[in-house]
Amino acid sequence: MEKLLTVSSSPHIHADQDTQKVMLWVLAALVPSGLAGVYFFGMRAFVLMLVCVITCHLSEFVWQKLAKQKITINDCSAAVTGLLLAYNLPPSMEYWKAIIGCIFAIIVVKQFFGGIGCNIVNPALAGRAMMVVSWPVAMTTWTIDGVSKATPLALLKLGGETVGGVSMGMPLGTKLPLLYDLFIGNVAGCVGETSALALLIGFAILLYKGIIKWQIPVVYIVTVGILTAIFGRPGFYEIFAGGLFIGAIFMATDYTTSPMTTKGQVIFALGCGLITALIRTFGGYPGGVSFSILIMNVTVPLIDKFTQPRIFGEAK
Amino acid sequence: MTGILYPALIMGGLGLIFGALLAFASEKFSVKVDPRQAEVRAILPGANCGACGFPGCDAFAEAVIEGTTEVSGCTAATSEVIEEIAAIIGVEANTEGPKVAFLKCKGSTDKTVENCKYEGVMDCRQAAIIPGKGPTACSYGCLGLGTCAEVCPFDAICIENGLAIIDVEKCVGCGICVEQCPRDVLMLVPESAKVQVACNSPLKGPDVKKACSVGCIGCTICVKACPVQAIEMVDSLAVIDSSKCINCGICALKCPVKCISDMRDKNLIAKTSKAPSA
Amino acid sequence: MRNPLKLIKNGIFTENPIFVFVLGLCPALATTSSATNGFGMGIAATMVLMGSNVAISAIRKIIPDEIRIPAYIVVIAGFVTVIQLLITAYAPTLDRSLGIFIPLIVVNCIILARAEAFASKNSVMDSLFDGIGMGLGFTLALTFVGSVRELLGNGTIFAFRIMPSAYQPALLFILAPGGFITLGILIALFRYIQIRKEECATGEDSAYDGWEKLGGCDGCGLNAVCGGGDSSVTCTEENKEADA
Amino acid sequence: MMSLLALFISAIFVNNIILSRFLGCCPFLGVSSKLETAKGMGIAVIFVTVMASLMTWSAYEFILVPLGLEYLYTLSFILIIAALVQFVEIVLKKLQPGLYKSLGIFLPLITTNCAVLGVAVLNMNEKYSLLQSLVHALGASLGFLLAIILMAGIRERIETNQNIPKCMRGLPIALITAGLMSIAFMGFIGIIK
Amino acid sequence: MRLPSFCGGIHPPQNKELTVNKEIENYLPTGELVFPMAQNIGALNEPVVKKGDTVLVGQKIGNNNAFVSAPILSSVSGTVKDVGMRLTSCGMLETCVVIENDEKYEKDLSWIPLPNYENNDPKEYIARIREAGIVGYGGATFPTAVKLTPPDPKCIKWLIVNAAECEPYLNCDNRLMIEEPGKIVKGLKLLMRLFPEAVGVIGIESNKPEAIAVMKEELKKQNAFKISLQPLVVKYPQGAEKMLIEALTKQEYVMTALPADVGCLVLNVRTVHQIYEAIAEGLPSTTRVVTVTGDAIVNPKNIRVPLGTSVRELIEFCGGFKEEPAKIISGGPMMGITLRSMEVPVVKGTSGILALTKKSAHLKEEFACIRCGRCVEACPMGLLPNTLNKVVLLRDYVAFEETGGLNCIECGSCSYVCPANRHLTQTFRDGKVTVMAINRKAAGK
Amino acid sequence: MSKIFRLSFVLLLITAVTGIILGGVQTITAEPIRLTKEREHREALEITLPGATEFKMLKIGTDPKGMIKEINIGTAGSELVGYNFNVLTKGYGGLMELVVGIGKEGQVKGIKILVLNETPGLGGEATAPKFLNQFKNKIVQKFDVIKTPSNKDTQIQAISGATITSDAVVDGVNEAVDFWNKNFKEEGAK
Ligand SMILES: Cc1cc2nc3c(=O)[nH]c(=O)nc-3n(C[C@H](O)[C@H](O)[C@H](O)COP(=O)(O)O)c2cc1C
Ligand SMILES: Cc1cc2nc3c(=O)[nH]c(=O)nc-3n(C[C@H](O)[C@H](O)[C@H](O)COP(=O)(O)O)c2cc1C
Ligand SMILES: Cc1cc2nc3c(=O)[nH]c(=O)nc-3n(C[C@H](O)[C@H](O)[C@H](O)COP(=O)(O)O)c2cc1C
Ligand SMILES: Cc1cc2nc3c(=O)[nH]c(=O)nc-3n(C[C@H](O)[C@H](O)[C@H](O)CO)c2cc1C
Ligand code: SF4
Ligand code: SF4
Ligand code: SF4
Ligand code: SF4
Ligand code: FES
Repeated sequence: MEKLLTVSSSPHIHADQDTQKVMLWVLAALVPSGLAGVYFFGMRAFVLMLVCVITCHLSEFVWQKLAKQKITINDCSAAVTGLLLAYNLPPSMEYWKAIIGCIFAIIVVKQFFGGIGCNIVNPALAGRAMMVVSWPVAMTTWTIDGVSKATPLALLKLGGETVGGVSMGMPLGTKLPLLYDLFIGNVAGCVGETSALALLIGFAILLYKGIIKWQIPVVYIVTVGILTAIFGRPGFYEIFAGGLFIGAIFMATDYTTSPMTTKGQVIFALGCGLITALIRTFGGYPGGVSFSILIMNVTVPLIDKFTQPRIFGEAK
Repeated sequence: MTGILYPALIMGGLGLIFGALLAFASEKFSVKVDPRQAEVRAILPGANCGACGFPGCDAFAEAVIEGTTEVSGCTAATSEVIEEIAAIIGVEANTEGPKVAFLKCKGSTDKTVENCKYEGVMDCRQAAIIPGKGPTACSYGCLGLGTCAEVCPFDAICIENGLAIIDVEKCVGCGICVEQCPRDVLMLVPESAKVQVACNSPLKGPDVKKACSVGCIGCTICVKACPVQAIEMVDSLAVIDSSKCINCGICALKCPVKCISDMRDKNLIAKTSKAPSA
Repeated sequence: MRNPLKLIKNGIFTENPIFVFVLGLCPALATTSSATNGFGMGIAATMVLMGSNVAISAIRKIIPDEIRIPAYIVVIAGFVTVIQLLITAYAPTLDRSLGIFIPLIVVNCIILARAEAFASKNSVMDSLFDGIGMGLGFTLALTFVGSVRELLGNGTIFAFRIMPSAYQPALLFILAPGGFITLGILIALFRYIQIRKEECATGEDSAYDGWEKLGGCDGCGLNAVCGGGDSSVTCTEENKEADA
Repeated sequence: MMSLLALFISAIFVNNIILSRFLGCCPFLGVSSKLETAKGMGIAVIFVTVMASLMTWSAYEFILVPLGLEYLYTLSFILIIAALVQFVEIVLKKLQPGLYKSLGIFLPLITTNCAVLGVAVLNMNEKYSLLQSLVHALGASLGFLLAIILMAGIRERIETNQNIPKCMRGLPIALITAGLMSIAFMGFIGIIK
Repeated sequence: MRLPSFCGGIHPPQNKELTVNKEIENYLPTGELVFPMAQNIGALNEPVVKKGDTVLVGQKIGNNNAFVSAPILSSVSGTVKDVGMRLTSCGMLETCVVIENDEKYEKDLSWIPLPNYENNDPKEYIARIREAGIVGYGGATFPTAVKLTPPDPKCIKWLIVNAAECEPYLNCDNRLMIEEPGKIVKGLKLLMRLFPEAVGVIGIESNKPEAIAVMKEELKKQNAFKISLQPLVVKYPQGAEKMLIEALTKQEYVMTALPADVGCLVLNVRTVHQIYEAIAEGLPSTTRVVTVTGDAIVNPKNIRVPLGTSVRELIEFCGGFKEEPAKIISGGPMMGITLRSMEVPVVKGTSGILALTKKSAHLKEEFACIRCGRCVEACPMGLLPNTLNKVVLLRDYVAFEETGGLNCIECGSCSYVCPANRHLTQTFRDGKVTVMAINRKAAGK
Repeated sequence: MSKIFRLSFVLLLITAVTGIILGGVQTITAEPIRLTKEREHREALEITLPGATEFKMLKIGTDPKGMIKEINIGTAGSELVGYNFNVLTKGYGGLMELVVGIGKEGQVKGIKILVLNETPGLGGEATAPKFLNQFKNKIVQKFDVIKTPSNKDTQIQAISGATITSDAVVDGVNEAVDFWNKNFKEEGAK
C-alpha cells in the first residue's frame, strides 16, 4: 500500500462544527451589541472590550504555559468570556479593574477548575460579580460624557419604593426613558447590555446557527416579565431594562454552566427568572441578573442529576 | 464567696448529671467494635488499589477480621506483612512466593511492522476495540499505549519504544495491570521464574513473521532443548511451565528469534531496574 | 522530654493546623478580614491551646475513656471563658471585632484534635510545647491570611497603608467569598511548594498523594475526634523518632 | 422585630450559616464529597441544632440568668451539646442501627461543629425568644443542608477532573468553590430588610 | 402529515446522490476468493473442505451444527487453494477457505426451488433459510433462521421490513427495491405464512421517493393488502431496530428484551429478498449487493458481488482512486469499520465499501467536553454520552453500567455531533465489552 | 454500677474545679469589665454632648417605633447641656446603634456609632468624621439624604456606594430629633 490507511472507531464522519466554530459564532452574534455599545458610549467602550478580550486570552495562555497544560486558546472561549465581561461593565470602568476582573474570571473561575468545560459558574459573570462586590461604587456609576446618569432599573427601584422619603439626589426631573429608547439601547447601562434590538439580532444568529436553543432565553425573560408584573412593577417595560437580555441570551445559555437536557434548562431558566424578579423587586441591588444566573449555576449539578433523560424502553 | 460557690455548684451539677447519663448510656447501650480491624488496617500497604476485590484497604481489613476473605488477599502486601496480619487475627497465613508482572511481548516499534495509522483515544483498552484489536500489525502483542502504566498503583511500568517495561523492583504483583491489559499480554509469574517466553501470538510462523521479527515462530527448538521438558507448544506458541523450569536458560540461548527472555541477562536487568518511573 | 524547638517547628511547618491539617477553618475564615484580627484570634487560640494541652496532659491519667470528650471539652471551655473574660476586661476593641468567635474557640477543631491526638498521650512539658507550636502555627497562618486579605481588600497591613493610594481596594477580599478564595489559594500554594520540595529532594515526580487523601475523611480533621484517627496525622512517639 | 418567616428565610439564604457567617466550615468541607453523605450530615445537623437550641435556651434562661452566671454560657452550652450528641449517638447505635449507619456516623463530627454552638450563641446574643430560637435554628441548619448539598453536587462533578492542578485537588478547590458560591449568595443580600 | 419517527437522532449529509441512480451491476471476480469462517453472530463455522478439493457454486464449505449459526457456501466454482489464516475485514488473521476461481461458475445442482413452496408447511422454509446460509444483511449478521423461530410464532404481530437505509452514502437496499420490488414483496408474503397473526410493514425513509413509488405500485400489483408501506422521517439512526419499531408501532422495549417481546420481527430488505430467492428460486446466499462509493472513488457503483471477492478488485472495478484515500470503510460511515488493507474479502455483512479522502474523513484532535448537551440530545437511547465517556476514561466500569451504558447501540450519533470531537462511541464500545466480560466472569464464578 | 459512679464523680470533679476557677477569674475580672463598660458608655456620651460633665439615665417614655433604646440627660453642674439618645436603626448589614447628642436648642451636638455591621470601605465609612460632621450643630426638623454635595442644612450627602447605610444613620438621627421635639423642646427652651 502506498500510504497507510487510518483505522479508527466509527463514526467516520462528523458534523461540521467544533468548539472553535461555536465560539466564533457566539462572538459574531455579539458583534451587533458591541456596535451598539460603541455607538452609544463611544470609543472608550471599544477599548474596554479590547482590553478584556486580550487580558482573558493572555491569562489563559500564561496559566496553561505555567501549569504545563495543553494550550487551548485557539478555541476562542476566552474571547467570549472577555467580550461578555466587557459588555457587563459600565463604560467608564477603569481599565485596571477590568483587567483584574478578567484575570479572576479566567484563572480562578475557569482554569482552577480545569479549564474549558470544567468550570462550575459562568466565568464572565463571576468576574463581574467579583467586581461588583469589590468596587460597588464604580460598578454602579454610569457616566456618559461626564454626566452621571441613572439606569432605568435604578430609577424603577426608586419609583418602586421611596427610601424614607429621601430623594436620591437624581438630577431633578429625571424620568424613566421611553420604551423605544430602552429597546434600541439609548439609556445608561453596561457597555453591551443596553440595546435589546442588537441583542435580539444576536439571538437570531445563535438560533439560526443552532448554537443555542430558544428555551432558556425565552423562559427566563417571560418568567421575569410575569413575576415582576405580579410584584406590581411594569412587567413589559421591565424585561427590556438592565442586563436581562444579555444575561438570558448569552450568559444563562453558556453550555458549561447550564443543564444538559431541555427539561433541566427550563427549570434552570425558571429559577433564574424567579430569583431575578425577587432581587429586582426586594433585593439590595437594582439588577439581579448576574447573581441569579450565578446562583442557578451552582444548582446545575443537582438539576442535571434529577433531569436525566429517560433511557429508551425504560419506564419513567 | 457565692461568686465562686455557685459556678462550682452549677458546673459540678451539670457534670454530675451528664457524667452519670453518659456512663449509664455507655454501659447500657454498649456495642463492641473489633480493635483488631484498626490494627490490620494500620499495617496494610494502604495503596487502596482494590486488587483484593474490596473497595479499598479499610473494607479489606474489615473482611479479614470477619473472616470472609483470605489473609493473603492483599496482593500488594509482602509476605511479612501478611504473616503479621495473620498473627493479629490468629490464623495461619498461606503465602505463595511473590509474583511479578511479565510482558509476553518483545515487539518494540523497531521490531514490528506498521500497517495502519490509528486515530482515537490514546489508551490500550480503547484502541483494542477497533478492528484487529488495535492498531498494531500483530493482534496479540503489546499496544504500547500505556494503560498498564497508568493503572499501576506502584508506578512500576513505563512505556518505551511501544513496549511496557516493568520495573521488577517496584512491582508487587498486584495484578491490576494484568487485568486491565486488553491484549492479555501481561501475566503474573513467580519472581523466581527467570526464564519466560516473551511472545503471545498463537499464529503460525509465517504469519508471525509478517508482523514481527521477534515473535515466537513455533519452531519447537526450545521444546527440544529444554533438559527438563518444561516447555510445550500451545497453538504454535511455546509455553514454559514455571513449576518445572530450572532457570537453566538454554532455551533462551537456542531460540532462533530470541523471543525467550532470561531475566538474568545483563542488558535486560540494567534496563528494567533503571527504568525511570513515569 | 522531646526537643521543644522541634515540637514548635512541627506545629508551624510540618503539621501546620491551617495549611496542612486544614482544621479550625471557621476562625481562619471569619476573623482574617484584617491582619490584626487574625493575629488576635491566633493569640487567643494559642492561649487556650497551651492551657488546655497542659491541663489535659496533667489529668490524662485520671480521665476514663467514656467521658474523655466531655471532660476535654469542659477543660477547653474553661480556658476559653477565662480568655474571654480577660479580653472583655482588658482589650474591649478586640472583643468587639472577634465577636462570637471567641466562644467558638471551644469548638475549634484544632484544640480538641490536639487534646485527643497529643496531650492525652504525652507529658505535660511536651504538651505545652506542642500547644505553643500549634498555636504559633495557627497564629502565623491566620496573620498571614489576614495580611493578604487586608492588603488586597483594604490596601493596608496591620492598618499601615501599603498599596499606593491609587489602588482602590477589592472589597471582595475582606468579605466572605474572599476568605474562602484566599484560603483556598494559599493552601494550594503551600501544597505546591511542598510538592516541589519533594520533587527536588527525590529528583522524581512526587507521589505526594497525602494531599489527595486529605480531601477525604482524613482531611476532615475531626478525624481525631471521631475515632478514625490516622496514625500519619497524629504525632505519636514512633513518628517523632522516625522524624528525628 | 423580624417576623418569624423573615427570620427563617434570612437564616437560610441571606445569612447563610456557612457562606456568610463562616460557621461549620470543617464538616462543610470534610463531608461534602458525596451527595449521599452530605445529605446525611445535613439532616443530622438539623436534628442536633434544633435540639441543642431548645436545651441551651432553657439552660440559659432558667439556670444561668437567674443565678447571674451568664458568663458560664460557653462552658454550659458546649457541655450540653457534647453530652447530647454523645448520648444520642450511643442510644441510636444500640436501638436504631439502621438509622445510625446512615446518620449516626456524622454525630461525633457535630460536637465540634461551630454551627451548633454558633447558633446557640447567636440565639443568646440576639435575645431570641424560645420560638424565635427554634425557628432560627431550623433556618440556619436548613441553610447548612442547602449549602452542603449544593457543594456535594458540585464536588461530585469536579472530583474526578484530571485537569485540576494537582495541588488544588480536594480541599483547595472546594474552598474556592465555596467562595464562588458565597459570591453567588451575595445576590440575596437585602431581600429581607 | 407528520411522518413517524423517534426521539433524538441526527441529520448527517446524505451523500447518497453518488450512487442513487446507478443500476446494480454484476461483477464476476477473477482472482482467488476468500471465505472467512466467521461471518455471523453466534458459533464459528468449521471448514468442511480441504486443500485441493473442488467446489461448486452453492456448495457448503463451512458449517457448524450449533443452533445460532449459518453455513458458509462457496460463491464460485474452483479448487480449494488453502485453508488457513487470512486478513479479514475485522482486521485480524482468521481461518478462511481460499478458493481458486475457475471462472466457470458451475452450480451445485442440488439447489432447486423448494417444491410446492407456496402451499406446503411454512416450517420447511426455516430449514431452507438455514441451509442457504442466510443471515441478517442489515449489519448484525444474525442467523435469520434463528430469528424466524421465536418461542411463540403467534405473538408476532408485526413483520417489519427495514428499508430505512439511514446510513449516508449507501444505496444497496434502495436500488434493490427499485429494481426488484417483486421479490421483496413476495418474500415478505412467504414469511407471513409463518406468522399468521402478523401484518407486514415496510418502513422506508422518505428520502427514497422512487423506491417508495415502486414498492407501492408493487404492493398494489400483488394485492398485498396485509402489507403496508410507511414512509419515515429522514433521520439517523432510523434503521436501528429499536427506533424503527418505535416509529412504526409506538412501542419501546428495554435493553434486555428482544423485538419479539413486543410482537415484532425486523428484517432487512435484502434479507427478505434473499429468503425469496432461496425458497422460490433455489439461490443460496452467495452474493450480495455492495455500494462502492466515497469521494475518493473514481466511479461509484452499486454492484452485485459474489461473497469472498477482494475489496481491491471491487475498487478497481470502480475505476480505482481519484485521490489518496485516508480511510477505507466496510459498511456505512456511521457504523462501518475501517479496513487496514484492501486485501480483505467481501462478506455477508459488507453493505458498502467507502473510500473517504482526508477531507471527509474527519481527522481532528480531541478537546475537552464543553457540556454542550448535543450528545445527550442526539442519543436515540436517552443516554448521557458525556458522562459515560468520563466514567469509562476513569475506568469506572461499574458507574458505566449503572449509568445505563449497556443500552448504547453504538450508533455514533453522539460522536457525530460533539463539537469537542470526543471519541464517545469508541469508549462506549470498550465500556460495553468490559462490563459484559466482567458480568460473564461474575456469572461464571 | 460502680463504674457509673466513678465516671460521674470524675466529671463532677473536673466540672466543679473548672467552675471554681472560672468563678475566681470572674470575680477578678468583673470589676474591670464593669469599669470598661462604664468608661466606654461615658466616653460615648461625652463625645456626643461636649460640655456636659454629668449624665443621668432617664426612664424612657413611649417611643412608638421602639427605636430609642436609652436616653441620658447631660448636665454641667446644675446647667442642662442636652440629651443623649441611644438609637437603634437598621442598616445594610443589620442593626446599628448610634448615640445622638442633642443640645438645648435642638442642635445636633455629636454622633457616635456604637454598633456597626456595615461593609468595611462602604457603609463602614459611616464612622468617618467627614460624614458625621455634616450633622454637627444643625437645627433641623428632618434631615434628607442626597447623592450630590449638599447645599442646604437639611441635606446630608450620602457616603458613596452606601446609600442604605446613610439612610439608616439619617433615620436614626431624625428619630432622636423627633423625640426631642416632641418631649424635650419645651424644657430646652425654658
Ligand atoms: C445474542 C443474540 C441473541 C438473539 N436472539 C434472538 C432471538 O432469540 N430471536 C430474535 O428474533 N432475534 C434474536 N436476536 C436478534 C436481535 O434481536 C437483532 O435482530 C439482531 O441482533 C440484529 O439487530 P441489529 O442489526 O439492530 O443490531 C438475537 C441477537 C443476538 C445478538
Ligand atoms: C444504528 C443502527 C442503524 C441501523 N441502520 C439500519 C439500516 O439503515 N437498515 C437496516 O436494514 N438495518 C439497520 N440496522 C440494523 C437493524 O437494527 C436490524 O438489525 C436489522 O434491520 C435487522 O434485520 P436483519 O436481521 O435482516 O439484518 C441498524 C442498526 C443500528 C444499531
Ligand atoms: C459587597 C457589598 C457590600 C455593600 N455594602 C453596603 C453597605 O455597607 N452599605 C450600603 O448602604 N450599601 C452597601 N452595598 C450596596 C450597594 O452599594 C448598593 O448598590 C448601594 O447601596 C446603592 O448604590 P448608591 O449608594 O450609589 O445609590 C453593598 C454592596 C455590595 C455588593
Ligand atoms: C452560547 C454560549 C454562551 C456562552 N456564554 C458565556 C458566558 O456567559 N460567560 C463566559 O465566560 N463564557 C461564555 N461562553 C464561552 C465558554 O463556554 C465559557 O468560557 C466556558 O464556560 C468555559 O468553560 C459561552 C459560550 C457559548 C457557546
Ligand atoms: S501491556 Fe497491555 S496495557 Fe500495557 S501497553 Fe501493552 S497492550 Fe497496553
Ligand atoms: S506492574 Fe502490574 S502487577 Fe506489578 S504492581 Fe504494577 S499493576 Fe501490579
Ligand atoms: S453511540 Fe450510544 S451513546 Fe452515542 S448516541 Fe448512539 S446510543 Fe447514544
Ligand atoms: S457533545 Fe461533546 S462537548 Fe457536547 S456535551 Fe457531549 S461530549 Fe461534551
Ligand atoms: S472551626 Fe468551625 S467547624 Fe471547624
